[in-house]
Amino acid sequence: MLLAIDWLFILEKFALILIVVMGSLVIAMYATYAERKVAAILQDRRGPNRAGPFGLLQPVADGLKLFFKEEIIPDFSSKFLFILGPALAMLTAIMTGAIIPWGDKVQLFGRDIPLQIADIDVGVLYVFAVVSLGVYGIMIGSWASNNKYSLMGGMRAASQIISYELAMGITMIALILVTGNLSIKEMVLQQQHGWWNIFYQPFGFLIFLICAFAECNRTPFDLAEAESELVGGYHTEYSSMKLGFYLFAEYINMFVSSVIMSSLYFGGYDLLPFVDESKWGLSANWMALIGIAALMAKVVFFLFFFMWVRWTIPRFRYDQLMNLGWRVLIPLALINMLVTGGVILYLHK
Amino acid sequence: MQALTNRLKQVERKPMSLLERMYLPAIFKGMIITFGHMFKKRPTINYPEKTRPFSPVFRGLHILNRDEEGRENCTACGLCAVACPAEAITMEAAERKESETHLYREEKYAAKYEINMLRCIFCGLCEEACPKDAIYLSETFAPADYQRKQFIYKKEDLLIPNPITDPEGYKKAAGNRVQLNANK
Amino acid sequence: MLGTYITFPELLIWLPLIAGILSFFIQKEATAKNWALFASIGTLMISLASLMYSDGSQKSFDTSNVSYVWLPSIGSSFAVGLDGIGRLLTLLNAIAFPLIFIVTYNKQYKNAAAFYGLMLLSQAGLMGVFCAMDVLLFYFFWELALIPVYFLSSRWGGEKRIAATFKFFIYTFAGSLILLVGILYFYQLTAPVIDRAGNTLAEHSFSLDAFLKVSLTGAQQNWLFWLFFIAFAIKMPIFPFHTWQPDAYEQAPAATTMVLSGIMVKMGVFAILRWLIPLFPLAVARWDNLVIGLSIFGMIYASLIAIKQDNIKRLVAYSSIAHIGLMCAAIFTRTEIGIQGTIIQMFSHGINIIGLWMVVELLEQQTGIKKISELGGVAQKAPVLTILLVVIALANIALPLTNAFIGEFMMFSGLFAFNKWYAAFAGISIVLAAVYTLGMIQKVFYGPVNVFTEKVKDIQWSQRLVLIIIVVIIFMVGVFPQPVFNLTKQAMVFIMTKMK
Amino acid sequence: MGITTIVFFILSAIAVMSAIMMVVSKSPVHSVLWLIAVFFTISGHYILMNAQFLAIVNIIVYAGAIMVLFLFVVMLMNLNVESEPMKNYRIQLAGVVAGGSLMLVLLSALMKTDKLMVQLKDGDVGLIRQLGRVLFNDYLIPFELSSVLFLSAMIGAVVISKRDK
Amino acid sequence: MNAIILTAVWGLVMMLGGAFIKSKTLPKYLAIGGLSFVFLANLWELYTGNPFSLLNVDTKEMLHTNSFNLVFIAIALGATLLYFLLNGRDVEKVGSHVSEYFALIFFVLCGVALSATFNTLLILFLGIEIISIPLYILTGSDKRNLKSNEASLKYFLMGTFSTGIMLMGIAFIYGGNELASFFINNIKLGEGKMPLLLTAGLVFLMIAMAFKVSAAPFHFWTPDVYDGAPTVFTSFMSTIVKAAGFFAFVRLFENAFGVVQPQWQKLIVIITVATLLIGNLTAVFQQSVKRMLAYSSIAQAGFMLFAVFALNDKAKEGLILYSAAYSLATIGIFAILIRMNDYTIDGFNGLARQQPVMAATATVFLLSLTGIPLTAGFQSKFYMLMAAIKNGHHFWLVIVAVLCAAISAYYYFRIIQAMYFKEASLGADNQPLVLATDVNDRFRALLLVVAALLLILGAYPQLLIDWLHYRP
Amino acid sequence: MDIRAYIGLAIMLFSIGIIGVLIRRNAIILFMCIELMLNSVNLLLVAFSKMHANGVAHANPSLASDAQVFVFFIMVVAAAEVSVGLAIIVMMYRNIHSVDINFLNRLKN
Repeated sequence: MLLAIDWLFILEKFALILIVVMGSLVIAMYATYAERKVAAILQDRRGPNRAGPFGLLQPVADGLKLFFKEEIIPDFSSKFLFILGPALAMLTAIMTGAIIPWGDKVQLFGRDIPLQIADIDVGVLYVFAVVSLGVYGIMIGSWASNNKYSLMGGMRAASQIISYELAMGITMIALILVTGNLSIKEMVLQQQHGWWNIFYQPFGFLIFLICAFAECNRTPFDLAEAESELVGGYHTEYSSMKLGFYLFAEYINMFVSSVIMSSLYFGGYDLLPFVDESKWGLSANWMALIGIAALMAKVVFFLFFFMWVRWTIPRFRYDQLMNLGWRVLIPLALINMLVTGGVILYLHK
Repeated sequence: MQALTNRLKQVERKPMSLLERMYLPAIFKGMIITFGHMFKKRPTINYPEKTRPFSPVFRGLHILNRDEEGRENCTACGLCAVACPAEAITMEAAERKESETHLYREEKYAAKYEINMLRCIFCGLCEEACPKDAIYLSETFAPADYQRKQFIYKKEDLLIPNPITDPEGYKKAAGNRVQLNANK
Repeated sequence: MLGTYITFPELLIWLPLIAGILSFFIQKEATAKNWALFASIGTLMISLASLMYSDGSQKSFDTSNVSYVWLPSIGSSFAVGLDGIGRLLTLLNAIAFPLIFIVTYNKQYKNAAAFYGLMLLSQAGLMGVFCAMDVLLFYFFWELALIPVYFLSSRWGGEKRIAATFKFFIYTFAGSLILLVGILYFYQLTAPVIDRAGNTLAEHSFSLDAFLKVSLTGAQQNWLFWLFFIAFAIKMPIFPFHTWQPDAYEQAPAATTMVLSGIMVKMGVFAILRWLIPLFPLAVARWDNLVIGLSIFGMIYASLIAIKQDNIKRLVAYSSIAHIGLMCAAIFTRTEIGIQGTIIQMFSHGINIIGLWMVVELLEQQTGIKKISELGGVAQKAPVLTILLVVIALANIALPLTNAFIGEFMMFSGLFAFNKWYAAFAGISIVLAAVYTLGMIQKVFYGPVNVFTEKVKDIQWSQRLVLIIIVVIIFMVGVFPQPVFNLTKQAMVFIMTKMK
Repeated sequence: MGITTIVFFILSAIAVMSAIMMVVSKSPVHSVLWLIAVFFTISGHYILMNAQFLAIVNIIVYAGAIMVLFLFVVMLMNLNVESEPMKNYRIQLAGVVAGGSLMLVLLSALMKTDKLMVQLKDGDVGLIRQLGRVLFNDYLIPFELSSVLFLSAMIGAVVISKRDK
Repeated sequence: MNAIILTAVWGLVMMLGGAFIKSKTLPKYLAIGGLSFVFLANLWELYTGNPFSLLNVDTKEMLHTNSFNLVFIAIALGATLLYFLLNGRDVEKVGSHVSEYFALIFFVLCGVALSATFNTLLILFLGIEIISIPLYILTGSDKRNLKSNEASLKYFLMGTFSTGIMLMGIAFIYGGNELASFFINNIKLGEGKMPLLLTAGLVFLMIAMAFKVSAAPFHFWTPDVYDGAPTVFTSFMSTIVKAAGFFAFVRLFENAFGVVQPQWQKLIVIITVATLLIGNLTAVFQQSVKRMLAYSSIAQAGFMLFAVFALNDKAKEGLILYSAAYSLATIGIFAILIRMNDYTIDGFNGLARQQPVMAATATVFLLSLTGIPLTAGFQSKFYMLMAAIKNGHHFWLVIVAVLCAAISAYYYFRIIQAMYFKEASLGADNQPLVLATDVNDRFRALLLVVAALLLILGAYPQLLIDWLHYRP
Repeated sequence: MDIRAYIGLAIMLFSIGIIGVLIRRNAIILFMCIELMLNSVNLLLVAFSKMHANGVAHANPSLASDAQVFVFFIMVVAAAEVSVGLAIIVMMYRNIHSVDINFLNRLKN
């Protein structure tokens, strides 16, 4: 039985996992660079430009710096949890990549290799599951720091993420009503030659976008690390690579949510709406490349958008944050869901 | 109360309309503004490579001047210390020996001359007070340091390079202003 | 005539019941008193009328004159009827209440309306017990008679009334619940109720007929007997279950004590006759020795205690235990003469003991004293009372010519026929009764007058009238008991056939 | 010993161990984390049985929502090791013995049941399409009723946690 | 169906009302109005045999209505209506969320209706939870009171614990059921000997239900919870909800395991005897009336367990009667208790003098609880005993039960004694203490209505029982 | 897999939950132990569902799905219970600053 396993399949998946993980890491690294660069540009500055040409090696330098910094673990804290926190944050950030269709498929060595690690039929739920786990990293880390500011940051993060997950889930239900299934791959395939879901669900997308900001702890929802109130929030006590993990996790989350938004609402690896690219007569590998490029273009746009918003909108106050989540977004999402359901019911009749 | 200036602007505190409360237009406006900044000319320069010129009245780090022969101008009269509002300057005078005439211009000289750069406010009063053109505020910054005591600049730190042995260094340290003052 | 629309047993139950309920709404004390008296006299009239209309030709024990559907799904109906024993006891009941009301007419009660209301309710309950021809109905009235008495005693009784009455209540309540269990078990064995069309209305029936038709095995009878008997024994009370009685009698208000001892204890005896013997003849035969032994032991025990009593009320109470014990023993002899004696003695004892209590009450009203040792010389102050008392007391110890003599004589005959030794032991109690009764009379009524009895006056005409009525009844039954025998003959026959 | 059997036993061992650790951990936060570990192993079991939907929902609901709330409360109250002083050992022992004997009794009794096989990996019983169909056709009434349950829980949480004015 | 849907909807209305209504008294009238409507709707369903056509949904046989459970629901709704009328004002005093309290009570009623009509174990589970969750909250609604907090927490922990046990039982039953079904009348019990899994499931379910109805030895949470909860909610919890638990208990064990009753009857006997003895004996020693009533509710549960023990027609009729009699009497006595200034037995001293109507009606309620004839309490106990005897096994159980009933007379009558035969203690100004506050004529009239209902049912229980056999 | 393995595992987890309820006195941990019990039930139900899917419900998979839907409802209820339960615990904590259930018993006396 052990021998009956398709080893090539395992190998292929391993390679894919490796690529996805490394890719995410690299993209996250460069997202930090991009963040600073975009911030600089938006603020009429120059941004990092010392390490390497245009400062391109800056992330590497940052990484090295973090690696070589002194490890500080506060007294009277649980050492294990203190380390577990950032590890979990990183882990959950990376895990989401598993169900994302990065492209259609490539043909290598005579095998059709789908560019998706696992196509499970509850893909959207999987995303939710992993996202909801992400909060553990922050909570555990913040508690293990044995520091009031950290703890408050952690609590804020937890309540914020739980609150916004609700609205996100409800919008997602509206989307599922439209698409009729929960597999992300299926969703992407449905959008392939026709309408992207954004045209069906513009309003839902807006809510989803806002929630995605909140889920990633990005400004204007970065209450958890509000330096003006909480020093550094949940990572006040962290230094060296553990801090690096937290920061990395944030950028990976950003990347992943960009990918998901692209996949769910913007056709994933579909280049253009209303265009049947397969008629172009290109080979599968080319199509896959174009697809990946298209996806990446969308992702880059979203990443840029994330940064753009960050440097435009000021941070919320905590009560405003909760008000927005509970009193505005959830009702709106509910209305959106009801309207969607009603329209679908009407159309199907 | 009568406004002292007419710059006071009356703010209207009326409740926001629905459109305003939705914030989205405002956010959109803000986004446009930030986006617009991408295409603006950047006011920053690549500093170490490029520098901006100092203002002609810039007051930088102190230097103790020498005359053309490389002798110290300072005669330890103490006027600078008296003039210093931050009381940053201390000195000890000594009498010039015969053998030291090539070192000190006057018969009395400062054996010890210290400026506490942590106290100095770079007002330039010492420069004003000096009758011997001995002390000048140059165009350089006080460099950063790790220890407080390093900020107490000794005479050796303040003295300008000797124009005879090191004319290049003298010129650089003196800058425009010392020259100007020296020619006075 | 009257019976076509509403029958006597119904009247006997509803009249006091409705009068009692209405009495609660009366505001003035005097009105309440008169209302109660009026109602009870009305009841008496009906009772007498029922006697007049009875032609003595009731066919059997289970004459149910009337039966209304009550709880069809469990086969219970509002079935009431009057047989000989029932007539006798309803008569006793009907006579007793007006007499009690008259004797205690002068007494002031807080919240008199409630007092008289409850009294009338308890009368209704008692009437129901004597008339019920449906087991469930019987149980209902059994409890209905108890509850008003509980309130009466607890509210208007003596100092320790609450505890004493509560003891009484718990005893009888527990007993009646056990009875209920027995009834229910029995009920499961009865035949279904079937209407004329042949539909089964209920799986079983609570009617007395249905109960009588069930043939029980010996084992079933044995323990059902105990379930029933304990309840009755507590009510009577006989020996091991009697401990509530002296306290309750002592603490209850006089009127209630009269009801309790005069009528309520008859419920137990009546129930044995009406229910226990016909339903469980085998078990009665089996346990006769035990019950008679207990009863006789109780008689002697109670008599001995009575001798030692200083409290006049407790003395009368213990004497009542002794008499009831004799009745119980006589029933269990299963001889015709013994049972006949019991029936007549139920009536006689009711009259006698009420009379005794009245005298005690009249004494206490005047002196405020219950202790025998503190009284004395009343005869000088109140000769009429004394004479009447002596007659009643002699009747109580069953002197010939008095009513109790007939009953006791017959009972002793029965007992003698059953077992001479029992009769001999029971005979001791007669002697003892004479000892304590006469001792009491001597101490209270004769001897020197003391500070407490100085102001005693003789009784008023109304009280005199009452006592005289009682004395008349005593002699009437004592001399001419035949009407009573006639009245109860059919019932006797029935019981005896069942016993065979 | 197929690979699924091995996975089953590994998951079971982790589950039981984590459950024990959850009970014996002094610090409530550790307890919470161990319980989360149990939930993950149980989700693993679901995946092993191809109950994908429940596996994911288990993580979303239990690990993602319920335990976050627990952790939240534990952290907010700042409960730590000291908050639960040692209990009477005898009572603890009694508890363990009682629970243990319950376990032994049940195990010994129920291990005698027939050997029936559980379908692993395949079968679409646990897939969302099948479950959705069942849930919204046959179980519509309970589904609606559960909304009543949620409403009451929601009101309750508000009633209890809102401070009186 | 009417009752289930309408209570849920009206609960929602009350909840939304809470958001918009600022008045403190309006919710009460809203609740009374709504409940009256639900009550009438339920009667309509009982009368015609069908729910309103709008509410006539296909339940896939998961809910089963017949006249039996409709009568029960009618009793529950009617008793709640009386409860609202009697205690509406007291609900307002508990806290600031008046409308929410009413909403929660409506949801409880929805759960009650569910647990009366369930046909699958799933609905049973949901019904019990829909009952429990609002109750946890109502128990803890007196937020500042530590006793209330404690009661709430205790109730909650015990409730969820028993839910866990119940679920384990359900799981075992599903596993052991060869028909792979949760429907209670679709369980294959096996030939002769039950499968082990089913046996285990049965025992677990029985324990869980015993927890829910607070039968000994799983009763220990009850006194504290009933004592700690705000009195006005204790009144509700200990009556309608408890009766619903028993109804579910009977329905479950009759339909699912009625065939194999001899195999589990011994367990019920043990539980019943323990419940009766513990409930009655501990109630005797209580000084607080509220706590005494809590223990007495355990004792009454012992009697209600007879329905499970007997499982025959009479038991069902008895259960209906018991629900009505017990609910009415307890609601009445609690309504009086709430108005009392002192909850100890001595606090009732001399009540008859000050509040004759209250005392008289309280007497009727207590007599009914004791089971004195001519009250509904007697009829219900009577039916239960009849059912148990009809069952034919374990006759001694009946004897134990009646002896316990006699014990119960002891503690119920203590209150009657206090009210009628004792004098109120004197206050500082040498005047008798004021025993009860906030008693008005409307309240008195309602008490009289409740007492009259008890007496009518006691004299003529057929009024209720005939409905059980009613066929539209 | 043999169903007995699942029964065994579920019973072990269930019993550990019960033991936890018996020996711990921190209300939150008690509550967690109860959640563990519920989870063991869930696991068992899913296992039974797959067992039936292999057996009686082979022809009609929706019979086997019943159990999984049931598990879904258990999760729903558990979520509702947690919201209420934690609210109660927090309320208690606000008042006595402890979640020790024994503390409550001490209050009574």
